[in-house]
Amino acid sequence: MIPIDNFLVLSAILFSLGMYGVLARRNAVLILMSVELMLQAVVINFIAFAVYLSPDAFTGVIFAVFVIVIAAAEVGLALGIILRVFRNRQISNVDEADLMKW
Amino acid sequence: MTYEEGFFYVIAAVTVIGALGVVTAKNVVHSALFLILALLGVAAVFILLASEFLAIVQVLVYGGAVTILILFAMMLTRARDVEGSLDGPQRPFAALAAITFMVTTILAVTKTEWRGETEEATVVDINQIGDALFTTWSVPFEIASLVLMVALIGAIILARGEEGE
Amino acid sequence: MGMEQAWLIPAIPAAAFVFLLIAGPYLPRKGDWVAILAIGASFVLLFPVLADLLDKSDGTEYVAGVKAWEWVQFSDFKIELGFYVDPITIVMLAVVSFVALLVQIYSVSYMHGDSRYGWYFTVMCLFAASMLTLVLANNLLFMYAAWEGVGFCSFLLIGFWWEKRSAAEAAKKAFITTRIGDVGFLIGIILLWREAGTFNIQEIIEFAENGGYDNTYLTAAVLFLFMGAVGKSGQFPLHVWLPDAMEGPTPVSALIHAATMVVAGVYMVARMLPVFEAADPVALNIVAAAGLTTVVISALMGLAATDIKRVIAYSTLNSLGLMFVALGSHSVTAAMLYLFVHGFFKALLFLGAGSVIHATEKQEIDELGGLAAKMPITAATFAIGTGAMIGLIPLAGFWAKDEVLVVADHEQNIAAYLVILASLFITGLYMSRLFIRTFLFAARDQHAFDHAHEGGALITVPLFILGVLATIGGFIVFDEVGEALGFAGGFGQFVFSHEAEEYKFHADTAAISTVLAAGGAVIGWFLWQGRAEAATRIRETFSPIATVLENRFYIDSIYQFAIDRVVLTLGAVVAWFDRNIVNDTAVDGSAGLTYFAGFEMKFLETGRIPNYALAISLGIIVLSITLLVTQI
Amino acid sequence: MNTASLDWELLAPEYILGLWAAGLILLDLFWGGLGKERLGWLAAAGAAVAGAVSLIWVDDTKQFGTLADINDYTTIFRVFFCGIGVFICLASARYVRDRLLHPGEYYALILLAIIGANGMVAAHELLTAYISLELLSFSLYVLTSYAKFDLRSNEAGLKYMLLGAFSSAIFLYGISLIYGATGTTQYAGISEVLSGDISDIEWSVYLGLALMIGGLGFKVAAVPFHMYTPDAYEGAPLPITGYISALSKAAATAFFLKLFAQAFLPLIDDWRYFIAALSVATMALGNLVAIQQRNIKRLLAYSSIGQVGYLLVGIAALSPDSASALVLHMIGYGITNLAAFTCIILYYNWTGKEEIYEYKGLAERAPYVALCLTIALFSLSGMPLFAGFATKFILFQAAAEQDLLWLAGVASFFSFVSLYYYLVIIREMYLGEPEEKTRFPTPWLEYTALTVLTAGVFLMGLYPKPVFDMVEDGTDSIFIGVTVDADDEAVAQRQSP
Amino acid sequence: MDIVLLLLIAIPLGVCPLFMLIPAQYPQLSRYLAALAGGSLFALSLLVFIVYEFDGGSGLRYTLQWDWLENVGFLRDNGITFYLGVDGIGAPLVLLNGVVIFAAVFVSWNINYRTKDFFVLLFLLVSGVYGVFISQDLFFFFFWYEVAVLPMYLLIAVWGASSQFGTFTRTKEYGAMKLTMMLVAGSVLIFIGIFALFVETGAGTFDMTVMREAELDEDFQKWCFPFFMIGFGVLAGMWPLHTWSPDGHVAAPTGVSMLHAGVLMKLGAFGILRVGITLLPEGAHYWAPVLMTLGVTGALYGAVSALAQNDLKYMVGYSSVSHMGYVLMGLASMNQIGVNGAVLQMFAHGVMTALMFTNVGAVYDQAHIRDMTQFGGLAKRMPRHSAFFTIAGLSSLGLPGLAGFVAEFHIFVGVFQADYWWAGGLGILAAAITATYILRMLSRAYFGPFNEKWADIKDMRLGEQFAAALLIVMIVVMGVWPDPFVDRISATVELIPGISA
Repeated sequence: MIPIDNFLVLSAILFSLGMYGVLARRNAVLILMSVELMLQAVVINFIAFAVYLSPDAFTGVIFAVFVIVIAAAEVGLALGIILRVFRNRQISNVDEADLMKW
Repeated sequence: MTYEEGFFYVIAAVTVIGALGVVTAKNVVHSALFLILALLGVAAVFILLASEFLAIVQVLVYGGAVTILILFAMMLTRARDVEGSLDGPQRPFAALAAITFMVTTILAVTKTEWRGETEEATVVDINQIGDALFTTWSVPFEIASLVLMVALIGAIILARGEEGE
Repeated sequence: MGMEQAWLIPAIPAAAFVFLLIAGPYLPRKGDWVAILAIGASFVLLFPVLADLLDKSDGTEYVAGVKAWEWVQFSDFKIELGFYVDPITIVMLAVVSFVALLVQIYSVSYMHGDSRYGWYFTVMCLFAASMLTLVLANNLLFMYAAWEGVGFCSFLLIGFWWEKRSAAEAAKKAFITTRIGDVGFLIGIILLWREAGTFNIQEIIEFAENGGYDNTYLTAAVLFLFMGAVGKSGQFPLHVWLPDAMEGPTPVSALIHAATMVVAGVYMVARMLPVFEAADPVALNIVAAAGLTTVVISALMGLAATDIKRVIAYSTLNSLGLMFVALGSHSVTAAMLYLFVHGFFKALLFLGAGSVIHATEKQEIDELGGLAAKMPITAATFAIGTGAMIGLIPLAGFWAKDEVLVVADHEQNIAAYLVILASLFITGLYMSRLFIRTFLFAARDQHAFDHAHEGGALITVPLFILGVLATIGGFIVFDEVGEALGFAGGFGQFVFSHEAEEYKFHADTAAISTVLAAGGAVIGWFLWQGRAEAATRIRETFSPIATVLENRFYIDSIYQFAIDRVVLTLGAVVAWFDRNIVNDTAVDGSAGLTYFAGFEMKFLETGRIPNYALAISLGIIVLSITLLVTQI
Repeated sequence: MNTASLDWELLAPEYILGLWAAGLILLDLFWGGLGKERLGWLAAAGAAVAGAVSLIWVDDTKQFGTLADINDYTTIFRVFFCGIGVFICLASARYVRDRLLHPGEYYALILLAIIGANGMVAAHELLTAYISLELLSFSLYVLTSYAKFDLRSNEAGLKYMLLGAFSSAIFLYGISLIYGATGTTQYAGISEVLSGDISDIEWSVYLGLALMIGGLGFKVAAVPFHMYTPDAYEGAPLPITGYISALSKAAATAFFLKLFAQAFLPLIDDWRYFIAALSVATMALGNLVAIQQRNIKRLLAYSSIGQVGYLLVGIAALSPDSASALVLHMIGYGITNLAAFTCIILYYNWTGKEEIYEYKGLAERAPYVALCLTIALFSLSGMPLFAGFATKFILFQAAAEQDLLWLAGVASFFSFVSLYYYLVIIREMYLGEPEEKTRFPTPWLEYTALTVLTAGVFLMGLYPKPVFDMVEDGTDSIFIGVTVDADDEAVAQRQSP
Repeated sequence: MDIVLLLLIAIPLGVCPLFMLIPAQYPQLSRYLAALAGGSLFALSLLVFIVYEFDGGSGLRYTLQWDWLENVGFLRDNGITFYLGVDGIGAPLVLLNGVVIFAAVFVSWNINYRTKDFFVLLFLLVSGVYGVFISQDLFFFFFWYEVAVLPMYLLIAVWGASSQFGTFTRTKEYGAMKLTMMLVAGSVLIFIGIFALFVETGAGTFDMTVMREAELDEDFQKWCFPFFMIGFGVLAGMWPLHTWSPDGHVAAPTGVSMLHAGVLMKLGAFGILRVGITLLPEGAHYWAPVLMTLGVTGALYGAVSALAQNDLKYMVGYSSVSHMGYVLMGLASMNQIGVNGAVLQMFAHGVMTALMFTNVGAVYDQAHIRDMTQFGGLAKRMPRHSAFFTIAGLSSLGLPGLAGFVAEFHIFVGVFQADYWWAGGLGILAAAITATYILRMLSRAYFGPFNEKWADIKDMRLGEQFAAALLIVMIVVMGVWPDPFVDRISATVELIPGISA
């Protein structure tokens, strides 16, 4: 009943918002959260395609599962690194982490 | 507008508001709370897509583990205490880039005539998914487990304090 | 032994050169005897060759002897090492080998004790070889090679005492000046080759006479050839090197810068005269004009020169000018006759001057005087030489000059004739001055005078021989003399360009020239007798003119200026341009630009994650939009 | 389908690597007396064993389920990646002993990264490829920030990680669009769809393609997706810098190549010039900015960006000929790069210095290392006798064959520019006055490894025929059945194993 | 005899590892080994030159062809072969290389700093040069071409010397870097040319003997030829891309300058001939006037620049630019005589410029300056040195009987034959200017009163004298008896398409 386009547009909006977040935010954790939003958009896409277009193969759903897994792992690892940086330098704003440049 | 459609718009609106909140809130904790909202919204979208299983996974993994992890991290990095704006100086460019990208993408997905589009979301049998994960997709599954292991090792090694620290 | 073997004549000194170069320092007397023997052998070999030539000829037409080896050959391009003998060659060979022999003998005494005694004879051998090759060469390229060879020897010998700055500079000047003429010579050779497809002189002459060349083309080509002659024979405007060349040892001046090398230009034009004639008449007019100009300016400059050798050098220029006038008047005979006798009396003058220098170690005539008392033989022979140069009858010079005057009268307009006559007078003037100031009246430098003495036999005997030849050499113009010597007739029947010439005595011409020349000498006597008060007064009266003359018409100065200010400045400008524009601006500049681009670009890398992410986003946005726009 | 029908033994090398990694962690945990160095050698042995086992499938063509091929292409890269692992482990041994904590995990991660790299190359399906790519990336994120107390290492890890996540989201979005448009994640299936009329789905296809190029561009470090590279290289522990530049780059390029050769070849006329443009930008920026660098790791980072530009030339000119040339160049580049990094690691182990001016007088103090580094740098700049010349020549010629002469020209030009900054290093080594004259001690194991690598550089430069023949077998196998006129039978055959 | 060409490459490459095995504390051993290797190279080169005989066909002798890569990638049968062979043009140049390396070894006898490393690089350079002269495969031609450039940077930067010229300084690093970068920049163009050429011939092989059979489109030839002309032109010192040459020579140690000006610059001209003109004859015809103009400009410009130099090496460096200008003129004449002359000039300039650098090195080693105005009358204390220098100078200014004349003469004749009147005239004028700067130098530094400042200067070392004598023998032999050279060269030149008789 709901056309697939609705989901895809929602996903596009989510993805773009995530992208905005990554570009605009300067706190590392917030950037990570924005990336999560982008991944959510990807998952929506995959599921929508799977259930609307090729339900017999459902590769999309499998993909979605894996994306969620990877996303979770990503958060874990990223937070580890963020924490490390914070412990070493007491910063959590990424634009202060510019020891290396040029 | 059908009933379902109306329902979708509501959920979509909630999700988008959540997402907007994540990227615009002036307070990190608010951001995190908005994230929960957005994630729940997405979970609801999954239900609309007839994937209840994934919705549950979503709620458990994200709504539970990930957000709590994030909140912990915020606490540990004392993110709230950081002075100044949460947004960097390139926000206008970011907005411009995001809007351009959004327009492009929306245009692209709506212009596309999807092949074999069904009227309605088809329910994918959860047993099939389970089967497939352990047969056809067993190798990715194993690799995913390795990815998790790597993340685990990495997080532990990096985050844990060493002697003398 | 015959004309076929004429190649031996230069080959022997060449072999001697190589031998001396390697073994010279280890030989007794540094090997001077090797050099003398070699050139002596060349001289002796001349006779069988001459005999062969006369044998094979009928007295009106001379058969040429040819011998050639291939040097370079591919496709239809051929360069030969070829030898060619004809009467002109023989005359030239005789002068060269004979004067060279005498000069070598003279040098044994003159150069005695010099630190580079052996080297002197080594180079003299090389010179003899090159000069004889030049004479015998059957093709222009081979001639050019020898031409450069003698130029190089001249360079070495002018700069023989290179520790003297002036000698080193003079050597450089001589080489470079003649080299400028050689540029034209080489261009001329190539131009002639380009149409004829050969370097062989006889073939080129034939080709030219058959009208193979375009007239303008040929004129240009021969004028380029003539440039070579101008440089080598010191014609205006490339005459400047010859007076300076007197920095070399005097025997060298006698041999190279009087008797042989400097007349190579005359010889070359004489050989090529048919080609010149085939070209537009303007070509030979230019030859004559160059000769005339040289005659005039050299005579005037000779008036002002005070160095004994330089005065003689100017007289050489004068003589060379006359030879070119003769050639410009289509007369090989006159030119070659003058060349022949000039070789003797000019060598005599130089060797005499050498004797004076050897005895007094002075060269400035103002510091000499009265030497006749101390050096009678030198004085006597020098007087003969002077007379021959002035053209007093019956000395050798007279007959030759007479010939030139006749042909000039015949071929050139009256102005040219008058100019030559005027030059005779001036020659009489300055040559008598030379003799008077050197040998007569009171010595001006008593110390030098006291030490002066006649040289040994090695010096006086060559003087004596040359003196005799300078006296009687001119008589070969007479048929009787020629027949007596075994020739078909007089000089004119042996050496000629178109048809044999019978000598005719032109009484009017002879009278005018004799009067003028003798008049010059007599006036000279009055001017420079005693303490030369008359001359000094004249000098003061016409001091601006004298200054001009003493400065050699400022030609050298102008050249010097051109070299210092124009050529070297051009060099400096080009070098500056190369360093600052081509290198520092263009090459380093483009390198710098690249470097700068990198410098600017590196600031893209800000070190901040949001910037990096923005770059990625922009990347995909641009990529997506262009891909979509261009492909859909 | 059930698991028994899968040929698990085809994945033996990966299992060996995985188990070996686990073993290393346990060994480190329970037998601390083993010594950090020996652990490195053990890890190297593990990689070597895995590489050796891979050789079983030489000249074989097998399918692993619907996910991966085990064919010559895979084998070549398995061996190559394992080889990289061997040399990095050997080169790491002293470095890890002196400067890092937790060696067991370090080496385990190195081995796990190889699994990821293998997976990327072997997969003929996007999901597997993606997961493998994440495995590789995650391992490298951790390894990059492994020097816990080194601020630059942390920062590098942070940048690498966040941007990596961002780019993988973009990549995934691209995959999802392609998946939506074609209905499959199999390369062959995508290719089949794309060879037909795609006017209905072209919007999504092109957008998806652009996003995938962006994502892959990040992994290979193509401009403008390269920004993290210099920082990650500079910050990472030295052996890991070498590892990233060799392994990650090679794996991503091989994946790029296989994906575009098998899935997107039908659209080659559409994307060729975009890749070419990326290539030009990459070469230009990498080489020009490298001139400005003062830190040798950062310089090599930019130089590796420049090198990516050359690799992209091969992809822009995609054809069986240029694919083999590309792989040949990649292998030559990898070996050369390893040699260079081994030298730099050796010097760092001795002195702890990594600024270029600090290399002064190396030729006095360690002539052999200076020589090898010189050879490696000359090879990188494309000088003959060494790998760089022959492989670059063949690669660029292959591009010219595909009507990309201008691109080959641009590439040649920038490879000329690159010579400058390599010469600057060489100048320091040979012209600088050393601070002290003493010779450094000779670590034989590292010297042996260096010798082997240098010999490899010469071999690739002087007689690349054996390698080239093998590489061509490999690249031929990725082109089977996937041409612009897709051979339906072959595609069908591949889809139903 | 079949392996003689292989040996020419194998010996210099083979001694490199041998040098490395010699412990650094025995530099004398390195020198002996270098002398041995140089001597055997000289002997082999002489052998190749002497026994070479044009025997019809392509004139290639002692060929050796090994497959290197074939039927792989874009390559077909005989795709890239290790194809050696010497023809009439290659033979004299092989000899040239043999002579110059042999001489250079002796001149480099007094290198004390890292002796063995020096010889390793020197022989690497030599192997590259040999490779270019005898490779018949375009890939390997270029391969060796780059090998020859490869060691230059270190040779100059490590063993060279920086100079201060009052108003400006030229460091050895600068000279070395500029030289290397400019030469490699030229290679970029050659690279592109080769890519295009290979694609256009479509034969799937780099074998030049096959490639020259291909009938190439005229438009293609027209746009492709400049890549080779300029690319190789850089190494040939073509104006205005010559500036690496004087600065490079000033910075380089003597032995390297010798090889560099003596043989390396010839590679450029050889490349234009072997690749550009042979494979793209119509293109060459089209561009010949441009090449001629650049050649003449270089000849005059180099000569005039040399006139203003006080530094001996700069003077010799600019004279090289000038003389290489003649070579380009000869090539641009596109007729047999001119091209013959160009090859002869390559040989002649090679030996005489090597001789000049030997001499400059001999005086610089003792005086540590090269400013000719600071000397004076050196001939007094260094008679042999002065004689050698004079001979080199005379050959340079084209004195008959020495090598330079034979070559220049052919070139001028060829140029006139090709109707470039102005070029021929200006070229001959440049020869006169050459005389001017050579004599200026001799007169300033060697003649005139002796400058007592150099009272304890000595004549050349014995090794240098030997080297100089060797080179002079070559100069004189070619000057007096050019037939063996002309024979070999002309037969091959005749076969080059586009060269008129």
